[in-house]
Amino acid sequence: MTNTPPLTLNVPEPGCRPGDTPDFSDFVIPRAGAVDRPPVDVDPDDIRDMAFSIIRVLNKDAEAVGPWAEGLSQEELLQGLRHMMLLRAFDARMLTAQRQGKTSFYMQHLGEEAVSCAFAMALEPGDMNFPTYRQAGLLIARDYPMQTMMNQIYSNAKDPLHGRQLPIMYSSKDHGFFSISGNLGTQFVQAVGWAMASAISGDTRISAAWIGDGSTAESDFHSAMVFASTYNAPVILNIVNNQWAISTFQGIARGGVGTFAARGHGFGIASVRVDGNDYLAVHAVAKWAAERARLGHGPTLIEHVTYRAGGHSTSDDPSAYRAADEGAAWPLGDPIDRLKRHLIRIGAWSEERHIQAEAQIRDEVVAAQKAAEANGTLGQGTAPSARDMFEGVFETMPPHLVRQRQEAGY
Amino acid sequence: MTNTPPLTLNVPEPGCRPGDTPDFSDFVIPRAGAVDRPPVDVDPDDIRDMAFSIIRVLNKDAEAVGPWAEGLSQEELLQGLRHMMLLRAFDARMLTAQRQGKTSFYMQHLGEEAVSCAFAMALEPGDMNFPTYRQAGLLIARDYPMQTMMNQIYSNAKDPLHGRQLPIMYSSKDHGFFSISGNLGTQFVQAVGWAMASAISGDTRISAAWIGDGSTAESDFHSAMVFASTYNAPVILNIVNNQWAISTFQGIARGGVGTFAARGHGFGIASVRVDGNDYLAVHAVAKWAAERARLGHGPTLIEHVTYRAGGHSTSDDPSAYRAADEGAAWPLGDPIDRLKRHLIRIGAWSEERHIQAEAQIRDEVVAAQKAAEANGTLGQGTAPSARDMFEGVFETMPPHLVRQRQEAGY
Amino acid sequence: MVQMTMIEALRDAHDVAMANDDRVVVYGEDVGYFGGVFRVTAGLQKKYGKSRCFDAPINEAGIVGTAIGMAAYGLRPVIEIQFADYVYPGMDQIVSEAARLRHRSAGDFTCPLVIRMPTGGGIFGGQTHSQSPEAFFTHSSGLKTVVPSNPRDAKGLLLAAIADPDPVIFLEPKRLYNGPFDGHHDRPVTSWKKHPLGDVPEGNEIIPLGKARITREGKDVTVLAYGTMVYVAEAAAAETGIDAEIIDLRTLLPIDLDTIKASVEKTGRCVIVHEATKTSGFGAELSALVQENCFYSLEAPIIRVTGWDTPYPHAQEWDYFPGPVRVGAALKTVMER
Amino acid sequence: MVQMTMIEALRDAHDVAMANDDRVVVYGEDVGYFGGVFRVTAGLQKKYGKSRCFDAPINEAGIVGTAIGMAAYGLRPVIEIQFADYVYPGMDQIVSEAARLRHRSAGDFTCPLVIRMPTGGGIFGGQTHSQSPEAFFTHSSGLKTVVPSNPRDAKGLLLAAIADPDPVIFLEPKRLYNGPFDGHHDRPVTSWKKHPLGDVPEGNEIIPLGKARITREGKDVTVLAYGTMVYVAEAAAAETGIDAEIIDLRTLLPIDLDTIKASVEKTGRCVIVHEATKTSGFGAELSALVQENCFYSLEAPIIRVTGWDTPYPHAQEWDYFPGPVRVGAALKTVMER
Ligand SMILES: Cc1ncc(C[n+]2csc(CCOP(=O)(O)OP(=O)(O)O)c2C)c(N)n1
Ligand SMILES: Cc1ncc(C[n+]2csc(CCOP(=O)(O)OP(=O)(O)O)c2C)c(N)n1
Ligand SMILES: [Mg+2]
Ligand SMILES: [Mg+2]
Repeated sequence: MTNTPPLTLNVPEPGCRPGDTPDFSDFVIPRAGAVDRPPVDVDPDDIRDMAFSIIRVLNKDAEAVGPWAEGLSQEELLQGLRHMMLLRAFDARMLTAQRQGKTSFYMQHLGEEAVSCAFAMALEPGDMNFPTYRQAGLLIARDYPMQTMMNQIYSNAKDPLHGRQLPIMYSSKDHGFFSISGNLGTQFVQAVGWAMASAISGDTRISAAWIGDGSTAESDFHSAMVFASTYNAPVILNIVNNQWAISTFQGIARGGVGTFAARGHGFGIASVRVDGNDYLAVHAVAKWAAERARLGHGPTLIEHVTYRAGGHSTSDDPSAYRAADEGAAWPLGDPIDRLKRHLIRIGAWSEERHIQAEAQIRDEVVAAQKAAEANGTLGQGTAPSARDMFEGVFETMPPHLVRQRQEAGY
Repeated sequence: MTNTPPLTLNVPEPGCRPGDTPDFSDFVIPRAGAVDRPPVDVDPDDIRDMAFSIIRVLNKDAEAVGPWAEGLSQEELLQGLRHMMLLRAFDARMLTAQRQGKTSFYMQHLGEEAVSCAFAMALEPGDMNFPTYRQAGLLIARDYPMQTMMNQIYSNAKDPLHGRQLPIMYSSKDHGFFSISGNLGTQFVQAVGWAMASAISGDTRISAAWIGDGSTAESDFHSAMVFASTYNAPVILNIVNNQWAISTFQGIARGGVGTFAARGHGFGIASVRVDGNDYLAVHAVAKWAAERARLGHGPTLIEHVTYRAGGHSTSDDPSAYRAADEGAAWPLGDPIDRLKRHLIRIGAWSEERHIQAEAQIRDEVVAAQKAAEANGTLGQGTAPSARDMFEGVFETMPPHLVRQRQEAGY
Repeated sequence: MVQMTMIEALRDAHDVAMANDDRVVVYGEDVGYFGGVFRVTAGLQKKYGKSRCFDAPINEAGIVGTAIGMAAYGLRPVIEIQFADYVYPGMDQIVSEAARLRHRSAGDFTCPLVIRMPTGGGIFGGQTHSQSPEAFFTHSSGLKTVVPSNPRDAKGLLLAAIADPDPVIFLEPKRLYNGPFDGHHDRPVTSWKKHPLGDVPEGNEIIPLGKARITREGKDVTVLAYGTMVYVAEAAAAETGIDAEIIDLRTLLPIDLDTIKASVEKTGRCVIVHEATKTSGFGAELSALVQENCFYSLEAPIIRVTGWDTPYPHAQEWDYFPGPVRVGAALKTVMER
Repeated sequence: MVQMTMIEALRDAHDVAMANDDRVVVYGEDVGYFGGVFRVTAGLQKKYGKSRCFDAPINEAGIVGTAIGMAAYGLRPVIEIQFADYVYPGMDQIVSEAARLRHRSAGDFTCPLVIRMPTGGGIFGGQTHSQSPEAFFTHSSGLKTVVPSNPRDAKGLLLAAIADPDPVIFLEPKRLYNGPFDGHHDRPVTSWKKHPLGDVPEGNEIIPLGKARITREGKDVTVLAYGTMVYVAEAAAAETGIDAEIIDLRTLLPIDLDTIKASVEKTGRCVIVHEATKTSGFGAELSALVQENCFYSLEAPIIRVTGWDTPYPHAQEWDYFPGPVRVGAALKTVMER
């Protein structure tokens, strides 16, 4: 082995950069209906292949097919469509509001609306999500008031978080939505702890952890897997693989393995992939995983395969690192469009009603926005008090903070 | 799902606790020679089964059999036996020395000698190990002077680490042995960085990372896997599964997965298990992994299946948490005994020569010990200077440390 | 009252808290079956079952992270980091999450959590079994930091920490586990079993956080100390004959500024002692506080006696450790100025 | 000399170091193809190739841990933590490993490593894009900690950090990236392109670590500041008319005590300003040092003006930020005493 050639560093590259023609031909997409639906007490070792396939329900013709197509009424589907449309309209307004200087920052969900909207409907009241910044659908679908979300985004006088947090870092225990952290990955293992606590307490509630593709590289991902696996915690471990982490494509986080879902195999955790742009598929898989957790069969790792169609945040310009038309070439389509076509296909919806609904939803969002703006926007109008910055660091303010508050003049 | 039974927390338990009769009947041991030897450029996905089997060479009758039995001359095997015997004798003396108060602390290798001794012989000079505290065989087999090891253990005036480190936390760059850290897991990812550096530099040297079964739970294990996989680093990732982490059995770290080696599957890393008490098997697998790394085929994860026959350290009493005769029931036997029987079987060794060798090795160790003790033992005789504590924090001592050293009176 | 070592007092606090409150759960590395490498949790698994006291994987971030989730759920986890030296992998969960959860969610979620860890040196543990990382915690808004110095305080303060609605870092000076070590490493240490502070009240008797204790009244100089250094300071005072007023801070944050101020205003002099590395150690904060609050009373510069700015060495342990000789010298210096 | 923003100056330092020394490798999250979220490393991958400048997985522990391995190998890694707020997952590798490798191996292995991170607030970044964690590093023996305040220093100090044989924490006040922000957030900021300190020497001109710079001579009071606070202090001095001597520390550890001492001995008064949380912040160490070394020169208590002991808030950013009004008030107070 003395005359071996020099070693070289492998640095993974995405298929396509600005100027290139997007090409997803390597991306293997099983046809809708192709993946089996095992019983919820299946041995994780017996479904290893599911980590390399994709559960899909809606086919090209917008029909719901296969073993995962079941359970949702027309009414529920219409509701799902409405949730996704609300989220998209909400995002659009808030992006504009940010550009208008009404707040400092915003993060949108464009293209990923199905993931959080469908998932939300698969949990029971009392269950707890530990979301990242890109699951506001969990709130929208649970009827959390949009106006309150906007109050938070505007850091205005009615902001439930008193202006303390960056926009979109919502928190609502009552809606099963854990306080969002700006530090990636931390919540993934906290969700496992919450689930362990439920098991310790002989409760029936479960939790859901959320993480992005890029953030699976964080160490807390490992901590979550180790603890979930060891204590068989009643938790759903969601990876939202939207292909990008700011400017970094998923290959940098995923390394040499085929899929993120395969990470579960090293822990004996049931691991599946789902078409994240297919509302029906996400909902069905989430239901299945929730049932597993609730019946004591332990954690499920779900990789939601989707695409971040917009910029990472309002601070980001994706044209600097990916082809402008990559989103258009994304083979799993748009989640709203797909559900809409399905509803039309089954006779529950029409283009006209869709256009009407769009207008009506826009009005709802605008009304919420007006109401929120009446409470102020960032730095304009009434604002959370500086005094409030000192509150709530501890339940009871200790003397040194009282002194500091006084020194600050409040 | 509203009427589900209460959840419960699963807390894994070892098969056997003090008072129980050890029972390893669940532990599946493939016969020697049963596992294939794939080419070094094999696709990791094609050898997933190897993470659930165990590569073994020495069979019950002490014959070397199967595709992994090759390459080592009689001379090399005799040398291997000698290294393991040296390590065992060294441990015995140092345990006693610690009990006699000549040092503060010691950690032994009993039952695990083959792992580090055989591995050391599979690397080339210039390669770098990032060991834990239980791989002193890497030094012994590379002819690092025992007396120098003892000087370190005694923190005496000739201690190459100037008394700064806890006993056994050796460091020898020249012997491919990275400075041991007391913090578990940290070195696992550092080894990946060293291997990346070699690849960046167009070098041909590789590195080897080491971690215990319990410590695979640490987050740095994940970091190492992510980076090794992403950059296809020329590194061998060794897990020494000696069944115990202080008082905690391997199930607490491993959770619901069958083996630690399976952790590699989530990263597309070639992952194998080896009989850690079989000198020939460890050596063959290490050679194979080293060749893979050096030829640019990337990382290999090796789970060395062995048993910690002694206490965790001199501060530990295993009888408090495991059956006293568990070690005796361990089905993979004793590494020295197995190699000895093999050598006798092939006519290269005899009981008499073994007894002679034992005596001679004991003498060598005693001689080294005498020489080391002439330099002092902890707190007795000449000792590293207090002045030296201030040296080497930085290459050049900054003013604040000069002031402190003066204040300290040196 | 029962005579206990510090280990026993800590165990008793766990026992009382677990008996009184089902929400208290205890875990950490080797904490369950075996009862912890220092045996603080011995017997608890047997008594309260495996889902209230259990072994954890070796992953400090995971131990803290899961405990935050449990606390948010409504439990009251008490977790052990095997040595304070091993807390750094859990630092992000502590600093970015536990410390800020209540504030960032405006009380929607809270984090009543106790993180116990043996701290300090003097046991020839080398650089990874000897550290005193308290300054990292006192710099993180949202944490309380407690360091008991005797069995009675250990029990009462741990009960207070468990009852506290916010995260508490509970640092246990391991050199005090068995007796009041005063830095004279060549002399035997009295056992707590023969010491008045080893006399521990039974039941749920809390010692409130944020209150210092004057262990020795004096008029010449105020010594601010905590943990092991309390006994070192007492030895130094006795040996130099300087009439030092020794304050055992007990809680570093929130700090008991009133007690400190009253004392320094009386004595006009101040010596601060801790085992941690000097630069940016908690002594710096104490020094700043004293000079901000007692400037006009100070008759001499405040002196810090601390560990040096080096890793904690193995062989040179007693050169590193701020023992009675160094503290005594500081007392003399401060009196001479 | 070329007129540069701080971003450009930092980029130029990378460029010079990479051109001169093959061992310099640069990586971090979004650092490769895109060139970093603040664009400091833009263009380097194109110029030096993918194995010398590349994107890293989002794992700060892994970024630091691999860099330690590379440094031990013999390379000179310069890594970026995207925001200083995200350094905590890498804390164990920094504190327990990078900082101690040389000492614990008695020089057998060393760790020449630069960890860059944008620090400080003032950009409405909320609690996770605003922190100033310097005190954590100054408390860890074995690390040097640097905070430049202008393009010229940024380049010269970064070159010195890269050439340094030991690990250096390099904190970049992100509010200064484009111009000397003085805390008057309602006024436009001059660009570095029109500022004398934006005039940056070409090539490999090093500014040695450990040397402070007096940015304004004065006789009334010494102001110790670094990063953004240098300009806040300058504004406060100008606005109050108090003849402050302003010291830009530049390197926090090793600290330039001589310059501090000479100044405080001259002025007899001292105000310390930093953006980090007060308790156990680096200001505490500065205060302790000043009172230890200049006690008999001090005519008034040292005042610390700092961020409050709360998480960094979003909406109340300017109430948290120690701006010119608060610093000015402290200058007046210290002069009145
Ligand atoms: C600990 C930590 N490191 C880095 C960052 C900066 N950061 C914010 S979002 C992001 C990318 C995350 O990508 P991914 O996990 O794929 O989520 P996505 O944005 O695609 O939903 C990075 C690097 C952070 N917030 N926290
Ligand atoms: C970060 C950290 N956490 C905890 C410890 C304490 N500790 C030392 S050894 C050990 C057990 C390690 O077990 P394993 O990895 O199986 O290695 P083995 O001792 O069996 O070789 C523990 C918990 C440590 N040294 N570092
Ligand atoms: Mg993503
Ligand atoms: Mg082990």
